[in-house]
Amino acid sequence: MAIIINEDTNVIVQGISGKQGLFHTKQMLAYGTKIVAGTSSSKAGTTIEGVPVYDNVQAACENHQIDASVIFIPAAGAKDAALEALEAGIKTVVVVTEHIPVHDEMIIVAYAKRVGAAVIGPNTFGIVSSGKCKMGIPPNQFFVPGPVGVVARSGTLSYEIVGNLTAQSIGQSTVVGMGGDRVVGLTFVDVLKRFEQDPETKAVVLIGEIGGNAEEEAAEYIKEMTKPVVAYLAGKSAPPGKRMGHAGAIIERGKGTYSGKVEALEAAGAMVASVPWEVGSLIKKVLDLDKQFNWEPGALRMREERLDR
Amino acid sequence: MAIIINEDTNVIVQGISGKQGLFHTKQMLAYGTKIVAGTSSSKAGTTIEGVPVYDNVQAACENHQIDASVIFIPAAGAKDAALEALEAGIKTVVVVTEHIPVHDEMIIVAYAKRVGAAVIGPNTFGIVSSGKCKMGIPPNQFFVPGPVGVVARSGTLSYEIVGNLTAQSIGQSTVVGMGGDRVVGLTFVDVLKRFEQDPETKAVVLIGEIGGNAEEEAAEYIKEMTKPVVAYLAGKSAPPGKRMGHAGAIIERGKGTYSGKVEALEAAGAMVASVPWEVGSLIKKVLDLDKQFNWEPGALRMREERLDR
Amino acid sequence: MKMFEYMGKELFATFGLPVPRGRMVKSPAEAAKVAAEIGSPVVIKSQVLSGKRGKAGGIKFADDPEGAKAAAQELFGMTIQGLPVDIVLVEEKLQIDKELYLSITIDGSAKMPVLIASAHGGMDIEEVDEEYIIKKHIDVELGMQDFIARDVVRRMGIPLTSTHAQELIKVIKSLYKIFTQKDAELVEINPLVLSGDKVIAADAKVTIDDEAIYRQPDLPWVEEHTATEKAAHDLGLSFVELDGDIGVMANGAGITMGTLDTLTYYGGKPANFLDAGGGTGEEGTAKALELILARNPKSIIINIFGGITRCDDVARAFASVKKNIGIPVPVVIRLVGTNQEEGRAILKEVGIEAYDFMQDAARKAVELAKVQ
Amino acid sequence: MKMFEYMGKELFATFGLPVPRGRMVKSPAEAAKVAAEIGSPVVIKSQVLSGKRGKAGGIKFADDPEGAKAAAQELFGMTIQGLPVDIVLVEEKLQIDKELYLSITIDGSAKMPVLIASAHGGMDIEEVDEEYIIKKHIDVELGMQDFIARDVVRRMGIPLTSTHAQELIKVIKSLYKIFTQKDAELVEINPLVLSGDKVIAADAKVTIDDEAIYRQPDLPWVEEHTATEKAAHDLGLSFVELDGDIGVMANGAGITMGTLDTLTYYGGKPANFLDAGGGTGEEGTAKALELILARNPKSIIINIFGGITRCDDVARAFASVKKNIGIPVPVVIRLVGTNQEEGRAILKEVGIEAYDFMQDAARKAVELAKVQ
Repeated sequence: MAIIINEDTNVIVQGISGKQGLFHTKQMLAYGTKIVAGTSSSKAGTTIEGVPVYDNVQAACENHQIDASVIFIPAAGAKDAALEALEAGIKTVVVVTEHIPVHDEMIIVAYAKRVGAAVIGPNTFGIVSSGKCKMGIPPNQFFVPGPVGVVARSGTLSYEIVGNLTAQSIGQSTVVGMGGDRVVGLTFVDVLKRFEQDPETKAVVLIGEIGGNAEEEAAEYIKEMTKPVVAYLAGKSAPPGKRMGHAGAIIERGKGTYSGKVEALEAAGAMVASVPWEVGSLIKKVLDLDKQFNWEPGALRMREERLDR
Repeated sequence: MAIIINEDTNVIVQGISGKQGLFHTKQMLAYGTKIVAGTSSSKAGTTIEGVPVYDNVQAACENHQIDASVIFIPAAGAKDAALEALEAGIKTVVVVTEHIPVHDEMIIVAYAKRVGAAVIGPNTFGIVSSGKCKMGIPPNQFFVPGPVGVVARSGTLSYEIVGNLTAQSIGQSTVVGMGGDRVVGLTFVDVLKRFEQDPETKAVVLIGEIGGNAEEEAAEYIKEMTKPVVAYLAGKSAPPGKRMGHAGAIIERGKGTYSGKVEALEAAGAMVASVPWEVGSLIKKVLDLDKQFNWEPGALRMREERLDR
Repeated sequence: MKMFEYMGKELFATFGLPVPRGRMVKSPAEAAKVAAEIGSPVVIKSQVLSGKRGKAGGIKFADDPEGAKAAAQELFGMTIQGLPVDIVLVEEKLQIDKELYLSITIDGSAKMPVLIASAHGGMDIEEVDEEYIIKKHIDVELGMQDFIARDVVRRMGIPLTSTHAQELIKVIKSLYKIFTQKDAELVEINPLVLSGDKVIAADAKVTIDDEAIYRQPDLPWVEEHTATEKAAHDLGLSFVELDGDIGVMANGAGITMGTLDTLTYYGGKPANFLDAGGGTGEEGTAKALELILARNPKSIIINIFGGITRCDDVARAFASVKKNIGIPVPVVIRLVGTNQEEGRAILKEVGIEAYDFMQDAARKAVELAKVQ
Repeated sequence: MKMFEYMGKELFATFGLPVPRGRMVKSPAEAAKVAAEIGSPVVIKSQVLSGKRGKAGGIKFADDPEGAKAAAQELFGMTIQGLPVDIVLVEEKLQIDKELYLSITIDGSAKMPVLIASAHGGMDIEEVDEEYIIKKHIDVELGMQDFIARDVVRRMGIPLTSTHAQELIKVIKSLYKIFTQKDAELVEINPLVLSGDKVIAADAKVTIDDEAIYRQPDLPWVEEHTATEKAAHDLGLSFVELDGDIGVMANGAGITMGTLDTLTYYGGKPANFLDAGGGTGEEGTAKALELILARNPKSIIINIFGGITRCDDVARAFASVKKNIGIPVPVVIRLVGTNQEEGRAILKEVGIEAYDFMQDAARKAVELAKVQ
């Protein structure tokens, strides 16, 4: 098991012949991803790394069963590419592209909601179901199978933390990058719900950052979760970000600060690491607890003492 | 039982103070419809026939639980009124208004589909669950409770046939007018499915007409139905309607003729009356059959002989 | 409302959709002038609202202004399917490498617009095999996205990397804009011509939704109806002449058709189809009777089942017409529904007993027609 | 990209949204001229991209051209929150009967636009109680329908039958058009003034999505960044100056923040935030180091976890900068991820051993900063 994608997921790469598309197609194939088709109007009819290339998604769908798409199309064409994949009935669409106009992102996300599909990103490193399928751009060597689900807002920081987990022999069920933009498809809550349902996932790592209120919303759901959650929030010592005039202030009303987020998460029963590499040791404790005490739902969040901080 | 609306349905009248809205509000109240609110920006804050009037649907929803809306707003404002009702979460919207631009109708229907609501019409006489609730404009006296579900494209012809049924002591469970326009919400198939599920409905009358392919589509579903269907199609001796250029011809490709429709319906097991008042006698036979032979699904359509034609 | 080809092309041009050089003229002399301006062989096309124009000889070619003048002269004398040629369109004669077909219309059963395309365009598109006809329904909330246009072009067999493909994608997007922004029921280009590197709309068929004309003030007005039909239409009446001898008036298209069917069932022959719609007042009723009487019927049946139409209104209007104008043939009235008692009382005052059932009224009307 | 008030009002005007009469000027003499044209008391507003303008004295009033000139003279000498006043806007002084608030922005957690309105507009909108703030999320597929605008106006307590209501509905619809058609992140009117029968936008705050500027060629360009920030931005770097003594460069906002957190954890003080993003080449790396060195750090940490960024590219760029320009302070490099072996080999050639773990590299960087 894993969430969203697995070893049977048939993947299409939109924009397979571009610089990024080509490089990461090789990397994904090397990781074991089942890439069954790619799109590129200039290379249609050829194969790239053994993958047949089509004019567009529709043409590929006429020849293959496709479950998921990963998009490497430049920003100006990314909305069209995502809508194309969604309209073709593809239910998992990973948009790696960054710098997509936010109005385009709102359109993509609204349409995905309507057709009942999951969009990961935009501006995401992608998703890895460790040892089974990788869609996106993370380096292959750090993702190994195991019991920890990871969901993150930022890319490199996730590699950092996943790398640390792997170095401590803690593998991952699935690692999901939500994407760094203001409007993205799957949110923390969407991903946490899936981890909660996934029998292979025993604990969850949430990697957030200051600004916005995604972590506060996650905290609301974490209250209901039976699985332990360890969080790290970047930006404790970072300069405050820019605000969106009065309107932004009205929407956020005091949310978005480091301390507010930590408070919300801890109140919900999550443990918050103060530096990235502390995540591994917290997870270790959590999983040891599991073995020693025959883990019961909710047990962890009732513990009064904080772990080695 | 009945379909779509019943004695517990809380109704709002949009455009309650206009000439048609006011007249038919009185009629609907007289029939027993539970009208809990109305809208009219000029009469907001007053009551009309004892019904409290609000500025808009949202304001009414702040004060009442509302299940269904019937719209008497003139064509230019009808799209907005329908979207307003749908956005407010009302799941049954009856659009009586005629002369609505077809592009507006497509927008209404698309939005209704998205929010999972049923739109009846536009350009419909409405819907009557006999003895329980009437939404729309049919004359009250002809609709009495009973075992026959009626679904129709045209208004006055439905009163004609329902009046005939009632005169023969055959009551109706629910009578639904789909609306006469090219693009409408609920179709024959949508309504037939509901009748098929409704325990009170023992037989269904389908009132169609030449043009379009709604009857052909209905025939496809009738094949699967367990309840007997009697149809009357207007236009056997009418002049052919106008066609929409080549594009219309390509879409219809031979559909839409009287004989084609009769053929499709008969092949599906429906009985087709050749004049409106024949419907009553066919229904009588069907319901007698039901009593005599302990009605079994599909039994009727296997009968070879045609009834008294 | 159907638009003339030249109007459709003017509309196309305002949306950046390529059309041949040329313009409409109303005299042979003007035709020669336009041909001279164009300076190359021209096509002269009669402007009538009929699809069979080509086969009827309504399209001519000329190599020079003299020839254009002569061709126009011929066309201005013609009548095509009953429609006189008052306007012709003089355009450059295109070099035609290939003819495509493209249209957008409304698919009532899908409840959405449908884009129809074919690489086999030209006069006989209706005869083309299904497999060469591409249909793509357009989600009105999503609209015409690039990928949709691109996929249709691909399915037409045009390489996506070609100039033609780029032009076609633009044409499809413009056509959809016209369709939605101008409240069209139909926008059709047949043929859409590949001419060298270019893609040009060699014809333009545009039909605007009659119900939306009020919000399209920039569009030209085209009167499709005869004076009689227009008078009827303006009063909310839908009127069609038939061959029989029984005048018919009913309220609602369905019941009017049902009335015709019933008359036919009893061996009668309807003289007309007249749907008085919902709520016709005295003026409408008078006009309706005038239209019916103009067909010299032997009897008249008025079949009213009141809903939004109220029986008393109809009765009052009828009684007034009968008193003030007079009706020279026997009239059978069937009147039930909203306010029926009031209506029947009014009719009684002018000596008419209304029927309860359509079949009885129809049988009587047929009898009366036979007696006369 | 934030737009100046006067630009926002020009944009409003092109969408038919009512704004006060007046225009922007660049000298006191021009201010007097505009005041004379207006012919009634005026307001003179400094044009700076800061929200605190009013409280900082950046808005003045005058009764005549002389007064306008004097007021403008004062403003042109001012600096508001570090921003010099180069432009002022001279406008008619409005009769203010009531101040409303209206804005549309993006709610990231709802993933849709949100319309925010209040009958309690004016300077202190952020202090207004939640119950007087109306929020309405807008479905992007449905768009701004009349009923939505009408409901918001109703909830503001404005009678729907009033002229104000009709005007407000138009304002809301226009504002949404600007928001969507101009790729805005924020359109805000505070205050939106009721003045007699009229509704007038007395201020205009418009922010355009930076990622969409490329497709908004008609909008004026406003340079918000300092020359240093702009140079960094053009190379894909995100740079902020801090108070400490350890230079920081990392790839990705999250890991850069994580690096700062780690340095702080070990008792170090970062001198800057520098996110080199994905894939910065030699020029970018050189520029990044230049920016970092300008802060006179005692040590530098470069923390790269390659994904879309490839380690060999970073190493090559760094090695080249080190060779060609030289780096006068100790540098600690952590380098893992895509193509890490190639990257490490390149670093080894210039005498640098890369770290595996961020914490080790950070600890070392803190030590080095203390030693220096």
